[in-house]
Amino acid sequence: MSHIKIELRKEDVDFIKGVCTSFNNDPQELINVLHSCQEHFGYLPAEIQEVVSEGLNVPVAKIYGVVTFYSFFTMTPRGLHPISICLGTACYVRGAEKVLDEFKKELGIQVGESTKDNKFSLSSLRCVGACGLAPVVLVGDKTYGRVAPDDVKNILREYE
Amino acid sequence: METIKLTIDNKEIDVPKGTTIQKAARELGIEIPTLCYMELHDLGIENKPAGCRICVAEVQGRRNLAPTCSTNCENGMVVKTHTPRVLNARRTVMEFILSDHPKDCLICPKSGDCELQTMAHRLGIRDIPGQEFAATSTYRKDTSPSIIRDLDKCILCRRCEMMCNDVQTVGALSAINRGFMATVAPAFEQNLEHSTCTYCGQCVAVCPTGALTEVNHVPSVLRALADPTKTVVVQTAPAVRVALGEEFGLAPGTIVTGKMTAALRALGFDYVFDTDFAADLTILEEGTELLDRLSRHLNGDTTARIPILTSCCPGWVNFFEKYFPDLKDVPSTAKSPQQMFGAIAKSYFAEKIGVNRKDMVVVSIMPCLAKKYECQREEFSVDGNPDVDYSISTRELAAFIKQANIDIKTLHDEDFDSPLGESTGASVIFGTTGGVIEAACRTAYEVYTGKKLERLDFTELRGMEGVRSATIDFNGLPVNIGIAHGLGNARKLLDDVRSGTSQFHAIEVMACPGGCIGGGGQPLHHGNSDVIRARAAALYAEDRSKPLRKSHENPFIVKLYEEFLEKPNSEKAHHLLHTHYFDKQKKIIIKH
Amino acid sequence: MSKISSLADLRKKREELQAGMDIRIRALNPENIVQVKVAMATCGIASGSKTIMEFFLEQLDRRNIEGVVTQTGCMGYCYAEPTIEVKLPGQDPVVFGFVDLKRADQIIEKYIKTGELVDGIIPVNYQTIDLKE
Amino acid sequence: MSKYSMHLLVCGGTGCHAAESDAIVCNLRDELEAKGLNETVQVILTGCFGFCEKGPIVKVMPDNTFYVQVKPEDAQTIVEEHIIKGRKVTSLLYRDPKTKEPVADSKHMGFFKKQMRIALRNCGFINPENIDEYIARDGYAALGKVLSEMTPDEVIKLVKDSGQRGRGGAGFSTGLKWELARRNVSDEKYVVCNADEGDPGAFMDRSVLEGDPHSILEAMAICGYSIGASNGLIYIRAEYPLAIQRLKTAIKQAKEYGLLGNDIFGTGFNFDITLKYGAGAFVCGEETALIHSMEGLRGEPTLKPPFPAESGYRGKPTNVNNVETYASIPAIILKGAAWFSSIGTEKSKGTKVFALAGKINNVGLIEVPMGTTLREVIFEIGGGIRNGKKFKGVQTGGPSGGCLTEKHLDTPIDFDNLIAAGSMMGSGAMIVLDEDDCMVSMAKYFLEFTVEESCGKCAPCRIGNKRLHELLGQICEGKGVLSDLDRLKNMSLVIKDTALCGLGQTSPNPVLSMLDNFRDEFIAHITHKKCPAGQCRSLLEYIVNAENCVGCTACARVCPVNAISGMRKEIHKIDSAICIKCGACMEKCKFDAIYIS
Repeated sequence: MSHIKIELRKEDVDFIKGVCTSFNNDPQELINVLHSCQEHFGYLPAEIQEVVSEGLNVPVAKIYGVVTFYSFFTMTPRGLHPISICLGTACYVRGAEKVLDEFKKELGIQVGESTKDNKFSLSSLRCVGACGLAPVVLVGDKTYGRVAPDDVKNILREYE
Repeated sequence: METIKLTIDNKEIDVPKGTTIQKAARELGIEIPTLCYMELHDLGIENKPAGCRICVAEVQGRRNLAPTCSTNCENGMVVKTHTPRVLNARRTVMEFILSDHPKDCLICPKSGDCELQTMAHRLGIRDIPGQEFAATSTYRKDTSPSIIRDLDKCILCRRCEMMCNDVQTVGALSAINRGFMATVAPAFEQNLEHSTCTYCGQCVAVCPTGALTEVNHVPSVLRALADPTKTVVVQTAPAVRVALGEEFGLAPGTIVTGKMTAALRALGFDYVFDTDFAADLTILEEGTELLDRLSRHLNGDTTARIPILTSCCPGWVNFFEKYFPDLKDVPSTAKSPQQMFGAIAKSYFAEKIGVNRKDMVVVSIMPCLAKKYECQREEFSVDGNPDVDYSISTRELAAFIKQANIDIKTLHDEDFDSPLGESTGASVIFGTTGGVIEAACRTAYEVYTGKKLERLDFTELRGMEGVRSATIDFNGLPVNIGIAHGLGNARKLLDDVRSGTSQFHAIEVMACPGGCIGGGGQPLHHGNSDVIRARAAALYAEDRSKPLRKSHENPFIVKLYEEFLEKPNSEKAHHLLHTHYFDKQKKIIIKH
Repeated sequence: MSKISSLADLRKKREELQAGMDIRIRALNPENIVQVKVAMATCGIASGSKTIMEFFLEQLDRRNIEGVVTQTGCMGYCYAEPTIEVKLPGQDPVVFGFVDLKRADQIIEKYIKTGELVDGIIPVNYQTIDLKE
Repeated sequence: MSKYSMHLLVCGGTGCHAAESDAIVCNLRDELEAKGLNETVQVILTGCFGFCEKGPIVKVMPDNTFYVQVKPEDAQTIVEEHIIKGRKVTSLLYRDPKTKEPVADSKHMGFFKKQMRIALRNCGFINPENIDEYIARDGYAALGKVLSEMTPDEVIKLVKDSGQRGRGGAGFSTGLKWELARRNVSDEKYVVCNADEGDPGAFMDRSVLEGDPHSILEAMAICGYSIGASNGLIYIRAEYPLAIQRLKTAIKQAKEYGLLGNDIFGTGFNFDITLKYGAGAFVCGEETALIHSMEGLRGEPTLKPPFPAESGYRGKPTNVNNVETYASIPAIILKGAAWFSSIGTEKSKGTKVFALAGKINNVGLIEVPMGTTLREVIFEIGGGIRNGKKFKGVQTGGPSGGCLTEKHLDTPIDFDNLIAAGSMMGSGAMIVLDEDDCMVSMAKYFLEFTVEESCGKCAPCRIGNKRLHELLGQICEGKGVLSDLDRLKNMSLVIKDTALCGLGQTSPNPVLSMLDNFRDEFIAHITHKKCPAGQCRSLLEYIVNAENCVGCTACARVCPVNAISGMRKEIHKIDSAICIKCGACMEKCKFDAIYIS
């Protein structure tokens, strides 16, 4: 990545600084701060990390180190309808991988990518704890249980 | 202190409580191999992530193998360091590490001085099973003005990260990613150039592999030497002469000034000069500035910023420009000796020998990697022609000498050329922590008091503690001196200056632990701080051996002022020998 | 919400609150307590079974008898409504017909408390009411 | 006396929640209101019943009727039939997988018969968002007892005597752990609840937090009193929004009652609890990594000692226990050490919660006394293998554990027996595998998980596991050689022996146990280039059934690599050397003429 220009709108800077203040600008609250920021912005681009760095007085390299460590944090915006396929063991043994393959095929994207129109993005996750419904697919906040590869087209159709 | 009794490889030993197995074994002459562990005892620096798992040993009653670098001895412990289980584990782990490491040792800059290579050899690895199917973690290469990062070669010992964060508090590097793709990088994997890196080079100094190396300027220097139209002038920093010998098998602290001079001449440099000359000049400029600011301050002039901070260390200058830009009027405006030398060489000396500055190439031999960046700073050039063209490190010089089939050990000592090769003992000790301020005191005392200084050795300013202070009696005027080496220590003093609580009149800062002798361009200490100590001792010995030990007594400096500069801090001196600083802190731009 | 400022406070509070959970707590081990099922189909309700059910709910509690009162569908004795089934721990269920408040009181006092049979018993001609649709 | 004569408990655990339990509650309430029964019948959204396989669940109290796979539109039937007419709705009753007969109530369900619920005592029984229901179930009585009647040392002794061992995986004595934290003198100490359940296929912690959050708060306060801490932290996965919300509610209610905060029960004891969020890193289940994560750092483990009991969160003595461990504490305090230690086996006391999943009929959450056999768990409680398939193995302990087989079915489950059998308790996930599961692929699946979740700090885990995964991949693709088996074993043993933390030290367990128990399957992949379970795609062979093939050429046209040859109206042939096993031909064929060998 080349040089990053840190350009943000004032209200965004104020928001991030406000989050930091609400956690007493305590560097140990970094992960909670990042959660709040991701919840608000949807992702954690470099600019946001720079402001957090200033707010908590933590080197931005360390923040980047934390962001890239935890799979929950993302630096790329997700699609309008983020699709997550549970690959926990229960879902795996009930064929989640085939469901994932079907989504990849239908959307023409890989895990971690978004469709060109940014409508869908695809990710895998480990166990949402709904093992009784395995295999489980989440689209946004909506949960689909006992999904078979054949259901994939219908699920996607709901969002057209 | 409580004593612990244990058995290692069937030998009994008593050690103080808190001793690690590795250290206890060393006492018994058992050297347990390790890759990630590193300790610079005298400097209080220790790196023990317990990540490489090479130093494992069997401890009776323990389920798994113990990493000896970070497992403390316990009473009655029975340790075995070379059972088949241990040896097999060590070899297998080493095979893992090597399976994710490039095999281009032939052209790796670290070849021959690489801890990983040495370890592979020591463990007798001849084959890496399954290599044909093994994926390797690869990253983008990054070349900055001083440092090259080739993280494919990173073994995640985390030494660089520890140096950059815990010791230097620069925070340019952090471990990033997770698992197989974990490595150490600046934020957003940007180039170092765009990070908060100060180019202090301490990451390079501790890197066990070729992941972090200096930018190699030897080929450029070679081209200049080969160009008959160029007059190539070389200057050598004081710390180089007490470390260069190590690259040729001499004991740390061996002084090789004369042999180095001979070698440089043999390499074809037209003039072999000494940065020490410029160090003496620095003392006059900086000392005068100190006295000026101090007396104005004492006379109640509130515009006179006190304390004055030394400015000869380029890593340190980068540090305050990036972290303390609000204090940029506090350091002395004097250029570093390297740049003073370049400025004088390409003006006074070029004139003297009748060479156009464009046809003169100034090369510096430095213990430092930040110097590479410093000489490329725009403000240190005239019409695009830099005052110092190339800066090469002690290590690069050694490699250059080896390339030229020169056996430094059999060379006869030679002297520097005149006039820019003459120096005093004061300039020699620039190379160690406390040296600059000691040299400054020798001159400032005599200038301020008008009296002859009886005791030249300010031992109270010497030592290896990270932050030191002393009060020097300037004939009734107590001058409070602060010294910090290592940027983390400097930060502490800077924080006090920023908050207005600093009691010091003058502060010396060196970016590298130990000062220039511990610089990022020096022969690698491989975690042995005795090396740094020996280099410091050698500098003080060289100082003592000099007939002249105060900068203002250097006759060629006196002559330089007479012929060219008039007097310290004159307008001309200001033009050539002083600089200004920039606010390089990252700023958040508000979008409208 | 008032604070609970001592262990005694908590105990008092628990006593108060437990009543609301009784139905569930007792259902944990139904075999150990008295189970009363009231037929509450149309015919039952028409003949006043609702009142009977409320009576049992209230009186078992008031008379400190651990029991559960549930409703069930038509038992098939429409001629004898309201009908109830009472199952004492470890015993087979007994069905009573024509239960009015007076008989209900007797059922509690005699059959439930002492096991003594009272009038109105209907011979059981079915196996279990549980699985009947 | 409550005016309600009937309670309808609706499961509000994540599994059922996802399947619209909210809508069911709404519809039930609307129905009741319409029928004028809202004064007599109360609808309560509870935590998980454990029977996730058939969720959403509605349980009718007091008769214990257990309705499964209830849809919101079933609300009307339930109210009209069961409540008004008193007739059970047979179509919604659970059916015994063997007899196919409907089961009248939960008391008669095999799933619940062998269970003994201590940690889960309130899950699926109380409304987790109502502190009063918890208090009614003796909630906070243990805390009250401890604060009013016991010294910290007495509490620790009681917990020690109970024999409870940590439920997070390693099985360290809870009482001893508390004692260590108590012994370290400090101005500040911390009680941490590890709720970073990351084990794929484990959801017991989530269920407890969702179903009975107050039990955790109470236990943490008890621990705080015992070790001398006044601050508690719950480190919880951000992926558990429902558990987070219920915990927040619970903390708020407990504070309002003064059961958290200052001067609890008027005894001068202060205790507060705050939430810290995980962010998706399995390794943070390791306590030192967890502490670093709570401190805003990368969740990398560090070497122990120092143990958190000496130097933990913010460098202070810290006690870390997992959710399930805490959940049993109030019951242990109230019922006594002897009661708890009378349950279980000699060295593993009490009960253990397991998450049953995989190829089993009754997926769900169960709690059984230690010492229950795998056979009881899988075939009685779990209802046996799905679709009448053959049992092959059960992976216990998640990616850190091993796979147990037929021969282990009668082993009583406890910490030590599982380890002796080459697996481990772990957090309690049990994934049941049947004849269709390829064990080489399973080992590869678990390693893939470890590779993704390795923090990367130590070389054996960072690189070694990657190599293991690659080698298993080679075998699955039919590129293995026999000597690979020795390499797998050596690498696995060295990784176990040298890795820094529990994640790395246990990551090769699936490989080792699969090698031990299913060596033949590895050899089949290597020597015969066959996957006995038919899972490994590269080893499949697509073959044309000459009897069915009519020579329509449809398959040849759809083949992306032109591996199918044959003239029109002639029998086609698939060249295995070219075939990429995409399956397109089989999908296309209308005559069932292509099969997989």
